Amino acid sequence: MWLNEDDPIHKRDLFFSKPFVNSPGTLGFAPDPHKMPVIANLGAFITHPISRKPRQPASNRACIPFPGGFLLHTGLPNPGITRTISRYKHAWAGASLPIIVHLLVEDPGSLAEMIRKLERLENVMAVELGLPPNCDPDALRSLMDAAIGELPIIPCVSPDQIPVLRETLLALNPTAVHLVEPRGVLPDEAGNLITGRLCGPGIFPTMLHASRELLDVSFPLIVNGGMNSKLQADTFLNAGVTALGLGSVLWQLKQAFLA
Amino acid sequence: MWLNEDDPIHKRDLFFSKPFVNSPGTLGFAPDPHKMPVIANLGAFITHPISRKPRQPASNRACIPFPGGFLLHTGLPNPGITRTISRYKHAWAGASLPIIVHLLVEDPGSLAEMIRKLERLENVMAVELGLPPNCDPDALRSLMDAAIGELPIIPCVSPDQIPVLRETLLALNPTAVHLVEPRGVLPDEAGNLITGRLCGPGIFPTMLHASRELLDVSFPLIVNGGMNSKLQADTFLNAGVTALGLGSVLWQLKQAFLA
Amino acid sequence: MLTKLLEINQIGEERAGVLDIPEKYWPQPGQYMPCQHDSDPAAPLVTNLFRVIGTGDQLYLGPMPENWLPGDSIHILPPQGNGFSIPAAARRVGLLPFGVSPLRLLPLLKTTLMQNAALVLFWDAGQNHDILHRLPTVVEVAPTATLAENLDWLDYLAIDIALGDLPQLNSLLSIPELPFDGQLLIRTDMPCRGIGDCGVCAVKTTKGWQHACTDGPVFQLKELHHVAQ
Amino acid sequence: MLTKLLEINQIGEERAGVLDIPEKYWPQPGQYMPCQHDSDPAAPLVTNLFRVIGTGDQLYLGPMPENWLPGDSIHILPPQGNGFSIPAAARRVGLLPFGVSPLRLLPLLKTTLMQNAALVLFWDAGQNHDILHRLPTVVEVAPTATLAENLDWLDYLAIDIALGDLPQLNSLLSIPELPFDGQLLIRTDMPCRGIGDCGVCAVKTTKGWQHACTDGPVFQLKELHHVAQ
Ligand SMILES: Cc1cc2nc3c(=O)[nH]c(=O)nc-3n(C[C@H](O)[C@H](O)[C@H](O)COP(=O)(O)OP(=O)(O)OC[C@H]3O[C@@H](n4cnc5c(N)ncnc54)[C@H](O)[C@@H]3O)c2cc1C
Ligand SMILES: Cc1cc2nc3c(=O)[nH]c(=O)nc-3n(C[C@H](O)[C@H](O)[C@H](O)COP(=O)(O)OP(=O)(O)OC[C@H]3O[C@@H](n4cnc5c(N)ncnc54)[C@H](O)[C@@H]3O)c2cc1C
Ligand SMILES: Cc1cc2nc3c(=O)[nH]c(=O)nc-3n(C[C@H](O)[C@H](O)[C@H](O)COP(=O)(O)O)c2cc1C
Ligand SMILES: Cc1cc2nc3c(=O)[nH]c(=O)nc-3n(C[C@H](O)[C@H](O)[C@H](O)COP(=O)(O)O)c2cc1C
Ligand code: FES
Ligand code: FES
Repeated sequence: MWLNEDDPIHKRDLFFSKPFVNSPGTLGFAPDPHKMPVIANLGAFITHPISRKPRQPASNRACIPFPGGFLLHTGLPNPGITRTISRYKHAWAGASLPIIVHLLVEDPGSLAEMIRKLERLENVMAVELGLPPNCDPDALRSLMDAAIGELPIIPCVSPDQIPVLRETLLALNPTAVHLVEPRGVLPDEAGNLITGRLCGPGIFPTMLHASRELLDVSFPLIVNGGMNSKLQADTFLNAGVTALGLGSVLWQLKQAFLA
Repeated sequence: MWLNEDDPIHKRDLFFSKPFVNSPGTLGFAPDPHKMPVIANLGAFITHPISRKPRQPASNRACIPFPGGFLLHTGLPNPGITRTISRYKHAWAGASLPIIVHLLVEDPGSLAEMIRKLERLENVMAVELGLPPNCDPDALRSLMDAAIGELPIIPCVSPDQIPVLRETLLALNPTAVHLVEPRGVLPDEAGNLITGRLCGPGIFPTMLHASRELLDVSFPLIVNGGMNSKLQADTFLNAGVTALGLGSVLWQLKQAFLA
Repeated sequence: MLTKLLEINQIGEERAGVLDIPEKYWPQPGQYMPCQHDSDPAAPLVTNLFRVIGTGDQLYLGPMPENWLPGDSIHILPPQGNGFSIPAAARRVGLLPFGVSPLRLLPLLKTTLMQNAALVLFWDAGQNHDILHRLPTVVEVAPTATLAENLDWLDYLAIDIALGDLPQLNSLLSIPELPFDGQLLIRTDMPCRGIGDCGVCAVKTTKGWQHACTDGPVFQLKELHHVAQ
Repeated sequence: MLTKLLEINQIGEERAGVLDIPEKYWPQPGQYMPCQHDSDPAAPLVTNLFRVIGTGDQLYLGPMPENWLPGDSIHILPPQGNGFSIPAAARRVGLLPFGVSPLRLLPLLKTTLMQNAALVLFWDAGQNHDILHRLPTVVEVAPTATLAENLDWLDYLAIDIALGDLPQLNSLLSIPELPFDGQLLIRTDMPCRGIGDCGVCAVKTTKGWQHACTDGPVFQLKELHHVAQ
């Protein structure tokens, strides 16, 4: 083993030329400068969540507004890792910014398999782990173990996962942690209850609160925050956050603060 | 011991003649039918949080709006348990609805002391425990032990406390659990970061999500939910919630759905 | 692009509005125009507006959100998606607004009448409905239930339907193979307009899953009949 | 009670509006009127409006939120809290809008002039400020810095100040005991209007902690001077 013991293989430094990224699922599988001029303002591009096997849209897919934001439930459809790589590896290699591949993680075995397929792809900077909603410390530990390889690993946690996973994250000391939107439940038009991510400016105080629970840690923090103004972005950056994940603002027609 | 072992003394049934309560801190220390006609629609009245010693207002007290709601940080000022009881015990005894006293809990010793002072007060139906933000399972267990007495005990938890305290609550099986608003952080006008409770219709999807994490339990659930419509109230009741805590709607001038 | 909302008209139950938009950016019937109010911070979603019938030579878009008022500033993008295209040979055209006002389908009137086609509007509105008074007399209005008897008569059918209502449409058009051409405008949330491949607008077709935002919102009826989910 | 917003006026930097309210419910200067827009689900807080100067015999309230427009429906409650009360014997009156427009203090003009008192407005606005043109010529306008020299001259001082600015006021009025009567309108959030004893509006006084919503928002200067937090 030619590595220093104090320098575990999954610990790499991430460098963002600009302190913004898109949150996973907001800009599709690969950057497209024509469709999304905003990528000129991003330090890295995060892909749509990708799973081992293809996933189809959820039958109860929906986008439900609430005061301050909207709930998004899609089932995270994607063509699966193999087809995604063959379709997008050239777009990733030729992109003007580094790519972070977001993996929808089910179990350690299939995760390791996915990671192996991503190693040595040009311009892939890191891999993000989209953890299952009820991921416990043991599961996180075995997933992080399975993910060890050539690429820096960024686990994604939502605010409700912090109390459970905080200590484990401190012990694992990953390259970075990405704090993503909380989940919520809303009735759809027919009254059926739909679970999904909450997006929009209304989640800002929740994300700012959650980020402060992790700021005393040693690893860099990427935070999605319902941001739609420079003031909000500066609040996070002044609090010590390394990069900001933009979500709903990327789908809006007014993106003044990014210009 | 004249009690059956299977029937621990802190386990009592709560009965609400109407499925609404006010959330703690929204209607002061005692019901006042002139100032708050809404109490005719409530099944019980929950007091402002009361501490062992008097508490003064926080120096950075604030009410900060955000899209979908507002953040409230007060420092939970109150005259302390002794003065509160002497000032309000007659109003409690003569009230048209039962009183639930909300205690701001610091440690088991002072909690036990507060509970003793409340026992045998007329028309006090139960005691609610406002837990410290970072309450862990051990702390919850010793607080619940200290609270055992003649009054039913209702611990309050916020959504971010559920993953940590769920198992302990299942084991303790309290009379009821009150799910209260999450905490958040926002900058005030001067840019200082303020921590406080998040209120308003924007928290509805978060509270509905959190309530579903506790619905498979055996104890009744009271939920604050940013509700401002009958549809939202029915969503919670249909999901199996026992009583609904009303918050920001009580301070509004339009309370149509309660009429 | 930032523009102004010039005028609001109540047509039946829906609100239609006139935006100040150069004619080259006017959406075709069935296409959508992403719009967003300039000053509503609590509404982070884009509103996709469709061309609807109005009066005179102006472009009317709908349905307008309740809180948008004349004089408001509105951000817009150029029209997106595939609109309706009536086959030039169609002589017997049907319009089927499925459980919805026919506002989005009626902009097809002009083309239909220009190619001298007969036109039936399959719609169950009351006889005195506001919209009926705006229709030329050559347009026949028939109850939706009569569609089943008219399947042989039609050359082309244009449908406006919510994604969730597709199973009901399958019952109405319950024959295995349709004897006419048709297109459907699928109404579904399209929050990302294709930028994010979010999949909220996914529609199952004979070609596999497609996205209403980029592959639709107007689809070929034959590609969805008995397939769509 | 539900009422209508009749008219909006821009006065200096602030928006003042006319609500359709019976005269018996008009707030006194310094009192507040809890108001809430009927159709803004994302704005759950009540807006507390104050009486401001306007024109003619109508009641003007301010500051009006940016998105409230003439014609909008507004819920209101009767005026609340303690307003200003100028001592009948006061002959030399000062008004001190502290870092804010004098709109909320100027409704005191009428009483002051009726009791033939001299009136100085301590205010640092530019000479051509909109509001200056609305003032009768008997009103003297002087820079805030001149207040310190005029403490002996005053019988009564009315102040409009944000809670957070009280330490600065203490520096301006840096003598231990004030030789005149005075009152302050404390501007602070009052989300519960006293219903909830929430304490957001708490003000420290010589009598202990008080609530601006019920004990104020106008307080006696002597009870806050060098005390307030
Ligand atoms: C075909 C299909 C149909 C479905 N139908 C339903 C249904 O009818 N009802 C229903 O309740 N659910 C259904 N699901 C399950 C549901 O899709 C999952 O809960 C899914 O993860 C929800 O996605 P979402 O859009 O709510 O986003 P979220 O779950 O909120 O995703 C947020 C983040 O969490 C991560 N994440 C979420 N779930 C997982 C996971 N399981 N493993 C790893 N990472 C995860 C993602 O990476 C993402 O970054 C279905 C799934 C599929 C594939
Ligand atoms: C005089 C004073 C000054 C203060 N100054 C500051 C300050 O400058 N900055 C600062 O950050 N904090 C300050 N605090 C501490 C802060 O007030 C506490 O965090 C307080 O609990 C916050 O109240 P809140 O309005 O944010 O409501 P929340 O904390 O959001 O209250 C929500 C619920 O949690 C319960 N709860 C909250 N905290 C506790 C607790 N400690 N123990 C038991 N139950 C609890 C309550 O019962 C309530 O039901 C001060 C406190 C006091 C008494
Ligand atoms: C409540 C529910 C939860 C589901 N959760 C998942 C899931 O977590 N992951 C997944 O890949 N599919 C999930 N599915 C989807 C099913 O596994 C299956 O793919 C789906 O029902 C569609 O299958 P079909 O079109 O072949 O009938 C879920 C489905 C339902 C109804
Ligand atoms: C950051 C911070 C946190 C505080 N937390 C609490 C608390 O949890 N409970 C409490 O009773 N007081 C709390 N206080 C208040 C202090 O204990 C003290 O009461 C406050 O600073 C006011 O005291 P003073 O007016 O005598 O200076 C806190 C104060 C600060 C600044
Ligand atoms: S709207 Fe997101 S893919 Fe169509
Ligand atoms: S506003 Fe709540 S006590 Fe004054």
